[in-house]
Amino acid sequence: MSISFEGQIPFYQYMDEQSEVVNTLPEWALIDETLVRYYQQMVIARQFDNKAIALQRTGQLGTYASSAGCEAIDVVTASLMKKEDVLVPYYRNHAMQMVRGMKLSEVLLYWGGDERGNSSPAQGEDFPNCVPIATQCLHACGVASAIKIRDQQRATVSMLGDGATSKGDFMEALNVAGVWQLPVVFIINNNQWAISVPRALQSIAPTLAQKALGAGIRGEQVDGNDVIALHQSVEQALIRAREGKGPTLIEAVSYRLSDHTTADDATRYRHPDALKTGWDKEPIKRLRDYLHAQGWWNESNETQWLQHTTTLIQEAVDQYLETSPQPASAMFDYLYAELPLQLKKQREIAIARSDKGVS
Amino acid sequence: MSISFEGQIPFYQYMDEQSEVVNTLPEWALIDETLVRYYQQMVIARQFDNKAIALQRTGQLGTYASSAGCEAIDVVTASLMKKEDVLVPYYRNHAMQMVRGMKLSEVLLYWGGDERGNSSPAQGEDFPNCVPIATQCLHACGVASAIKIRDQQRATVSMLGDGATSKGDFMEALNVAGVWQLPVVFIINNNQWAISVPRALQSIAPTLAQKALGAGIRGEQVDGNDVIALHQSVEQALIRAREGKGPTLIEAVSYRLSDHTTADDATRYRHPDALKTGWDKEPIKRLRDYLHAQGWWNESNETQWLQHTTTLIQEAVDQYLETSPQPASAMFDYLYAELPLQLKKQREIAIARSDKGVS
Amino acid sequence: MSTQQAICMVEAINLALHHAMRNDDDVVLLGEDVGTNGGVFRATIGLKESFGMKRVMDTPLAENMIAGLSIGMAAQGLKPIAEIQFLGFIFPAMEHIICHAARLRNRTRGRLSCPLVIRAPYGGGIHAPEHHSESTEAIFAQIPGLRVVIPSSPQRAYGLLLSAIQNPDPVIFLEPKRIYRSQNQIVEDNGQALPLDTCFTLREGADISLISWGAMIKETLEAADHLADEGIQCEVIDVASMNPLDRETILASVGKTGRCVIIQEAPLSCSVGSEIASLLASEALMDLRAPVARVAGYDTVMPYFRLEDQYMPLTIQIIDAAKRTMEFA
Amino acid sequence: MSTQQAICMVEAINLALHHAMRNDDDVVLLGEDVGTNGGVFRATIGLKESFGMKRVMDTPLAENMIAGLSIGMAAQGLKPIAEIQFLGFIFPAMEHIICHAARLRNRTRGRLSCPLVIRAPYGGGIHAPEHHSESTEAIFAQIPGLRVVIPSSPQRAYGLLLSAIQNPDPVIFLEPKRIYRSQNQIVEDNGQALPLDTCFTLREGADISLISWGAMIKETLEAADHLADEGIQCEVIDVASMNPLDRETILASVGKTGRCVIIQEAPLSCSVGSEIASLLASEALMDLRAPVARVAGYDTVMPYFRLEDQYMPLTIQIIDAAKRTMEFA
Ligand SMILES: Cc1ncc(C[n+]2csc(CCOP(=O)(O)OP(=O)(O)O)c2C)c(N)n1
Ligand SMILES: Cc1ncc(C[n+]2csc(CCOP(=O)(O)OP(=O)(O)O)c2C)c(N)n1
Ligand SMILES: [Mg+2]
Ligand SMILES: [Mg+2]
Repeated sequence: MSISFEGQIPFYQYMDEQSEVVNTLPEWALIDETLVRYYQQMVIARQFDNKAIALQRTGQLGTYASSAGCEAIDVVTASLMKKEDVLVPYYRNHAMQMVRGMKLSEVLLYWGGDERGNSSPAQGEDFPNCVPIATQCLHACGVASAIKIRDQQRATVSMLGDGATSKGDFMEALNVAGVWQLPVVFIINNNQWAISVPRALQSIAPTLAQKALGAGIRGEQVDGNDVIALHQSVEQALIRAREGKGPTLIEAVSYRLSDHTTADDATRYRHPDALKTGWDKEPIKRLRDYLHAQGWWNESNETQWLQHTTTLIQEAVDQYLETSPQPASAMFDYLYAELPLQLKKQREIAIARSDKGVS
Repeated sequence: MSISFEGQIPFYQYMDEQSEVVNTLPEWALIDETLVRYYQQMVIARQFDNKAIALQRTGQLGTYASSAGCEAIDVVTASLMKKEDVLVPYYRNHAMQMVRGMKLSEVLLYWGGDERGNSSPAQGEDFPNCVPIATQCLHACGVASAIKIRDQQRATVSMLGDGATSKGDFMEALNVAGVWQLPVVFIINNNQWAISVPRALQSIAPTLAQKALGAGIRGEQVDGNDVIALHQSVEQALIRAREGKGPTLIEAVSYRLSDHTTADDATRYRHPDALKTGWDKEPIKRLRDYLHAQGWWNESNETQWLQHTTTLIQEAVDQYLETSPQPASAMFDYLYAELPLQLKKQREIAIARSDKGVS
Repeated sequence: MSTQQAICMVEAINLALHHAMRNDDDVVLLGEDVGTNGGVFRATIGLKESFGMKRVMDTPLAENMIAGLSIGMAAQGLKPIAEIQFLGFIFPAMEHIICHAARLRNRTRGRLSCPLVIRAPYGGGIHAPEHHSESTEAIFAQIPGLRVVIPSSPQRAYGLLLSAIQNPDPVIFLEPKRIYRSQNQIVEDNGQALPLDTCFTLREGADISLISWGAMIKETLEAADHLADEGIQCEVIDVASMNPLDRETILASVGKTGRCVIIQEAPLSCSVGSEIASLLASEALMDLRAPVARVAGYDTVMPYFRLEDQYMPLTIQIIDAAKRTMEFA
Repeated sequence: MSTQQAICMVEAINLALHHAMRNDDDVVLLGEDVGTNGGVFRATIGLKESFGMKRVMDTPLAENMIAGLSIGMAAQGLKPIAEIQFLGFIFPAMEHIICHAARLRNRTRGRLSCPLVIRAPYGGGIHAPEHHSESTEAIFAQIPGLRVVIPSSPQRAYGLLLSAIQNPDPVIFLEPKRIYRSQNQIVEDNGQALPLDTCFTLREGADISLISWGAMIKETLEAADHLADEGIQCEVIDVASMNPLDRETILASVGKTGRCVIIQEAPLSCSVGSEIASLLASEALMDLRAPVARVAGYDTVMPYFRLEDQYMPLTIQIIDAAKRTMEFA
């Protein structure tokens, strides 16, 4: 017997659950700027979530998928992406969309059931929210292929959940990203749950990052509640991608602090202790304690920022609520570049019906 | 940084390309019985292939997928399976079907375009040939689930090609086999080609066996031209499966000695040198030389066996050619347990048309 | 669950599942969130508790895998009931459904079979996220070897699901989620199965045939009531089985009335409604006293929910179509 | 390839691919065996040599992946032409086709689009292995947001494929492989595209409309010849685009003839033929002087090839159906 392959998965953590530094800090983390910015954006995301859930509860928004617990992953990754990089998100990445410049009112529009929430000018070439699990991973590979074919220096980022790692799309994507050495970074938000199905029922593999080994690509596991570890992994992965050095799979270990969506009731399947443990590790408090300890953030900063955030979000809500729905004709106007005759007729009927107020 | 996972893939070989023993032989290989039987069956498979290709060339058979180059994998695996184990084959496993008791005439019937070639009594609960790539891997997991649900001591074997390892089905199957610890053995016939696409274009992973690591299950690579290595790996995997100790992925490294099928012309994409190297490693000659060296087989055995084989195959061909086609009604009779009215009417029409000799 | 209390469709489905699992050890359940959570619509609630994890399996997240596993199980003689969380997520499973489930019996000349039920909630009207509201029953109805069944009331859901489970062939069982909880009926838990290849005539009438299925039965019956007030007697037919289609009942009804409106939520083109109208064009032309009217969804992508109400066919459209059909000389 | 030599359909497709790649750097090709091997039917022969591996990609073996990749490429403004080796192997790709390719423009209100062509050989008649011979065009024809195109001659294959490539929306381009090499025509390599939403009237006639597409056009034209000898003038319509369907041409023809036979290789139920017949039942009832006749495949699984000839619709069936239709008073 000989050994024909050996592989391993590193785990990165710089700041533990008690906000203690456990690793030599990189230079950028020795100054306040980036970390404070991360913190501020994570707070916006968390506040936005609370508001969105409240809107849903009062019938002013559709089913909503909270990002509580993955703010660090989203904020850090989106911050490190360049404008010309391409984000191929799943449905839980509004924090990324926000950091990439999408208006909060546009995010609300999406969750309010309006396709215009997928068409923000700020989204540029980013993909819209992806609901069919894991399919986005292959779109990211397609985008990355185009980038490679055109010899561009851009990276593609595809986000997915732990549940999504069981679906063929993800594994096919890892494989083609490997064999074509595509400029793509896959980031798993391993929040331990796929609706009610716990991580342990998705795979017996001790890490999800090791799925990279099957595809012959680099895989890493990072503490997804630790912005510093995230920054280090994601930044290097993005650089490798842009430099044509191939794809990376990053498993960011987090915890879903909310129900799956507002349509879910996690108390049916999740023990309160598990949730409590999740809150003990959560990214915002962890960073706040660190910033406090460094003297980079204090109560008064906090109060001011919360005020600012509240205003910002309220403005977004107002703008969202004031946005009138699209006309009935919009059901037809974006289906094809040129509307076929049969649909022109159906469009007339839909407009007439709408004009009559029959609906 | 710490290491959160480490994994490796062993490679097994007992008899090298020159038929030299390179590893301590297991006891069973110290006596002639099993090895001679393996040899004899491999010869039948090879002769059968030649005949089938000739039949196709003369318009007496449909497109045919030769097993030249994977006889060792098929013969050893099928020999080690028990009757009550379940084979879930792909389209290149007639050597397995033959070892499991299917008549050669029935195998020909299949490749002659007749569904009865999927319904041999000898197939028992085995699945029919699978043409849609890699789908059989999930059927095998379903069979294995049933076995597990019913607390039976049976193993399921699923065969696939190297190309098939790129398709989601295979990777989803590995994953669920792992998390449910299913009694299934996956065997990749890595014959280096998926029609014209070489192994290197399927995956950048240096071994295909390492795809097991992503699923958290055991993966091994064996010399697929070495019956002894194959026997050792497959036997242990089958025992583990039957004992409820979980699944195994075995990558058997072989070489496709034929065109992909009779519809293919490999000279379009394969250098003759590559094919020559393939022939240098092939399993039948390798075993014959070894048997000769051991004094377990000689020219006269060979001549007799070839004669026997020729007769056997000719009988099968005759029987196949004498089998009249199914009646037109057979298009309807197995679609549903009970034929719906609309189809009863269509069945009448088809029978009438056939009776009129219009076709 | 008391059988004397009126229950809604999703409860009737749950009742049928309990019944089938209690009476046949070979019935097993698998899907995403069907175990501990009892299904996102609670259709499988209580089953894991009653029958254990071995028979009620929370699977990894992969519909292709769910279908493939189910086929393997079915070939071994289990009777798997697979849940696809929403019909919009069934597409990864298409290869297994079309190439294997629908063909296993045929390909093996009956040596193996595939007694499998795939359940999936479908259709619009509950303001769900993207991809959750489409009506794509016609994709399945055209696949030889499959049965496709859609209930329109709690009682029919119970009886049809039991039949689907007992049936030795693969059945796609589509549950119109808009009416999951909109109607309560007394459902006797008596194991009584309903036939899988028969339309249900919900209302007899000599003037015009209204043909529909699933959630649109609600609006169709409303329209029939309204039309009755205006003196038009509608025959209301619930197609229930999309494949095999009970052509005889439809032809008999239109043979009697000579007028027909087909009502569906699905887009118009190449749909089950197309098949019914084409049947009439081929085999009932001389009976038809007016063009076949069709009230259907538009040939568009189902709009995201803020425009959903603009898409859904309305009772008033059925009434208008029926009146126009009646006026035809 | 000389343009003045008569070529067959698969050569015309190859010519169109060369033309498109030569004239637009954004056109790229991907699929299984499309590169070095030039495709299992040789449709992509010479392209890798002319345009390089970057633009002609032999992919790993996964149709779902091929579709998903293509969507990502298309969203970046490339114009991918993906080959699915046989239509029977497209099903793994259904989720990407239905939920993404067909909807990308709509879901993003036009911010992104999906100028993608998926080519696939399909249909029976060449005694191929299992799963290689089905006609499932109706599954695609009913999906809003897709275009579905089927050529029936080398010239139309050339012109329609060029249009499909230029079209800014996803096109499923189905190639009837039974006639890949059965007919030779002079095809000018002039880049002339043919319209994607128009039926082709291949033969004018006042007595009866024969409506078909793809490989069955061959038998349909044969039948028309034969019927002409008997004094029956057939109008032969090649539908060509299954979606959007050119309803106007069909209605005009049947408006003129009052009689119609629809001919397809696909099974009868919920098919493109059903849609056409239903159109007539709804919008041309008063024009119809006889029931709409349909010559179609059976609602069975396509038999494995030894019985294939029993399945395929025949010229004589078309002739019989047309005569019966003509005899109708
Ligand atoms: C193909 C598909 N199947 C099922 C669903 C329904 N569904 C939505 S989210 C979800 C769980 C996803 O879990 P995970 O990937 O871990 O992401 P998370 O929501 O936890 O971030 C499921 C099953 C879907 N959207 N798409
Ligand atoms: C889903 C699917 N896609 C494509 C094909 C066409 N096809 C048949 S065999 C083959 C190559 C398979 O290669 P591999 O898995 O290595 O098996 P091998 O034939 O080499 O043993 C392809 C692409 C198919 N049968 N099924
Ligand atoms: Mg999760
Ligand atoms: Mg191979």
